[in-house]
Amino acid sequence: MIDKTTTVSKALENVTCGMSVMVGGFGVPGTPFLLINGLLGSGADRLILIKNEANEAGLGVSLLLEAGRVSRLITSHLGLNSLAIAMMNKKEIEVNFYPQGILAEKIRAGGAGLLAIVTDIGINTILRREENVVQLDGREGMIEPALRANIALIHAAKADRAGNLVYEKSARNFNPLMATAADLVIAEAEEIVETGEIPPDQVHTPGAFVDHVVPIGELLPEYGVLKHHVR
Amino acid sequence: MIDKTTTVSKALENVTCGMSVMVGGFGVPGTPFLLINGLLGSGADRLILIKNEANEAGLGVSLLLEAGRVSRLITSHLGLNSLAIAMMNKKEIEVNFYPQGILAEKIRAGGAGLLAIVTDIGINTILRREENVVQLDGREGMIEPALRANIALIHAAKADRAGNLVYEKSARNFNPLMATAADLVIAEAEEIVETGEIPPDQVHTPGAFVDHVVPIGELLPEYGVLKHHVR
Amino acid sequence: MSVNIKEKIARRAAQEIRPGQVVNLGIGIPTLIPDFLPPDLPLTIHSENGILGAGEITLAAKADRNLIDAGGAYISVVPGAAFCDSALSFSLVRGGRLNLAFLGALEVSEQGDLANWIIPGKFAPGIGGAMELAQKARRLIITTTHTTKKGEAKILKNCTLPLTARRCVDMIITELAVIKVEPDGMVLTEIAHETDLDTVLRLTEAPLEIAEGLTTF
Amino acid sequence: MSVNIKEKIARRAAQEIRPGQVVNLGIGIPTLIPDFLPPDLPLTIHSENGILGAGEITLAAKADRNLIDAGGAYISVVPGAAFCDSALSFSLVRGGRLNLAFLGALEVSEQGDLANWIIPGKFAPGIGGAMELAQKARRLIITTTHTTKKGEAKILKNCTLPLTARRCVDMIITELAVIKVEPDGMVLTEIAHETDLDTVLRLTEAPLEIAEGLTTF
Repeated sequence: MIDKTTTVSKALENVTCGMSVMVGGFGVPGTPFLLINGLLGSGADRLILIKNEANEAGLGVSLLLEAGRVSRLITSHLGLNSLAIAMMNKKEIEVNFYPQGILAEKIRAGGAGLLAIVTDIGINTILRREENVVQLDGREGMIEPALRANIALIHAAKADRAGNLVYEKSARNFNPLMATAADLVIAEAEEIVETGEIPPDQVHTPGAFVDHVVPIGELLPEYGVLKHHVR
Repeated sequence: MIDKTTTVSKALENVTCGMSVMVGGFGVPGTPFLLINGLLGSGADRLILIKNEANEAGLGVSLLLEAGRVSRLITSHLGLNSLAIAMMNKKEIEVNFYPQGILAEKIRAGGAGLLAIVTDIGINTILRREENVVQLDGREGMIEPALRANIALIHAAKADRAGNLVYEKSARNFNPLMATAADLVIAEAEEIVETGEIPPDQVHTPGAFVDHVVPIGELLPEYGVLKHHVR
Repeated sequence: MSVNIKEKIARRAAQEIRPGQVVNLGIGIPTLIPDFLPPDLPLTIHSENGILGAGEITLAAKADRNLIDAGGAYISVVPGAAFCDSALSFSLVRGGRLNLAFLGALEVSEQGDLANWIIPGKFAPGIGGAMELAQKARRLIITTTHTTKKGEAKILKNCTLPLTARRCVDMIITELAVIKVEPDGMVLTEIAHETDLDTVLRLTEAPLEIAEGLTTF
Repeated sequence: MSVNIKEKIARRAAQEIRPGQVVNLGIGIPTLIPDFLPPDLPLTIHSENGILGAGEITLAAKADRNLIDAGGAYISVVPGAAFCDSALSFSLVRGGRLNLAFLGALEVSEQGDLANWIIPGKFAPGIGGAMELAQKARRLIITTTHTTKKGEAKILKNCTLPLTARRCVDMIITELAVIKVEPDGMVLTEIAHETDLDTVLRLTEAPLEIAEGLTTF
């Protein structure tokens, strides 16, 4: 039987400086804190980081930013991380913003082996890039190139040893997209089950997309409810 | 509570001649035979039919072809329907072939509100269309416009009254894609459950994409195992 | 902004939701709208992070670490909810299945242009879902204070800030007025009973046609 | 084509599968490959209609009306299988996660061009998954009879039929020979013990370099 379970350090042993890294999650749900800690510990820098947002100061991928490991951030919104915005304004990191769903589509297109998508989102705004505009049936669209990365770090609620993944509630978000769009796909999972235990109709990401599965074990405090977000 | 369950005739009452119709299914699994029978009974003709294949002679969408209701067929492969091939060769229907995964992506792009995808599939073959070729980072790709339809006919194993759908095994195929890509989405379901009974993480197509749900009731013989495909 | 003002806007906004609609509630004032809906109104609340059927904001004791809305608040879901990935979540928006979205605004123009995502040099947190919601929701209602904190008009002849989307706004609901954006300009259809016509016109830069059946709210 | 010939090709093809690979078996000869694999070889069989972990072709009594492979045969799935939609199924192929695909051929050229989907005016059933499998599988092995039914060469200097994909073939396995397609041409690495070198060269139009360690199979 295929067994893709391994340790954080084994899974990350080929990470090097300058790599592009996709990280799942939208806020805390779906953010792979254990793998991010591992990436921090690897010492790799000049990373190109692709994530919906930059978590919050002191948490998750923000730790990579704060440690000076990220040269470029491809993202959608930094509204909850004033520290990341300050680093952007001081030009300590380069930030590329995309509309959230277009960022998702660019990543998905990378995973789907497409070269690009064509969208009209932002076409009448400062996002317009004349060199990317094409006419289709009398409508204007912009060519948005697909996005892939060297590595994807994924958080799953459950995994089997063959790498089949199941996500929970709003922790799904970018994870299944990124799990298709990197050369090396590493998933951490809260629960590891034997291969065959996940009903095949309920698999969110088939194991064929996943290279390594890292059991999380006991959850770190980062995975918990953020008290300051509770009413 | 939202209740989208209705009858075949109610669901299809606004179907008119000349409409474009997407039909789910890959072979028998996932083909909505009950809705196809309803469409046949509606008398609508000059239809533009979008389906992975044309089923087999005497079965499913082939009945629409045989009754002269289809003017154009957008598909991937007709290898199991010699009758459809004969109609194509006699120019009784116009057929547009796409690589199977590109057909899936065109439909998905339609559902995702994209204008097009850019792909290199078939770029060095007779599918190449010089006017669609673009250069991206030194690679050649072809712009393939998104595909939408007036109506999508979907087959699900299970639906709740709010229209959430679950597919079974290889009957999923094109159904979840088409369920996003038409102005009117009609799903037939083998089993109807109360809203709330399908775990939210196990929904394949959220009800927000679905307009009507038609209970199939007792399965027609068409849904069964095709004896001539059994070893 | 006082709680009263927010609640007045949210209460009026709630009346725009029709049974069975799929609705996105932006951050800020729109998150208060559910408090003013009839309890049995069937609707599906969409949250960009992959939720169809979002429910109420939960108390601390019930917060689920895996269940937040796009604004970061811990929420519940309603029976019949479905979770999906970020691609399908925005397919719903761009594909035309979102009946109604509520968003805040920095500026709205007479033609219905919206600016709400960037003040160059001052405020540039990113784009998030705003552009897609603004450009692709079948109906877009802006819920906002009528003026800036400094008392300057937000409803302008032309936007001065970079746009979120062009000609996207269908209606504006403020603490002072309800304004419809028609193809040939803005129509004032309701004014708050706490104010008067002169005040509304003075605090609105864009020209307003006054509806024949002008009412108060 | 006799059962013996098909089985000989499938038996040799089976040896090309490495443990843990994701493999697509085209229709025809490749569907026989599983019969010749070690029973405990870990691998994931992909079927284009949305299956990862396809198993054996089932007997009539066990046929499941909802479970066929891309060729229409009723099959089982293995433990750890996953179903997906047609978009994700081809994302796997085009995204580079398919390690190995086996396809049949009408013609293969010296450069590894493949023609297998159309004979203009005679045979045009459509494209199916062939173009994507041929163009994007990390490794493509052609399993075919060495010649046409009329005895004409299929392994040519240049294809005469419209291509499925250009420079896509890595290896050809026939009942007579195993041929590797290298950047600078074809190398004959194995010949069937039922034949001889002269016969293979006579039935192959493309020039063949003969490998130093030529073996039989």
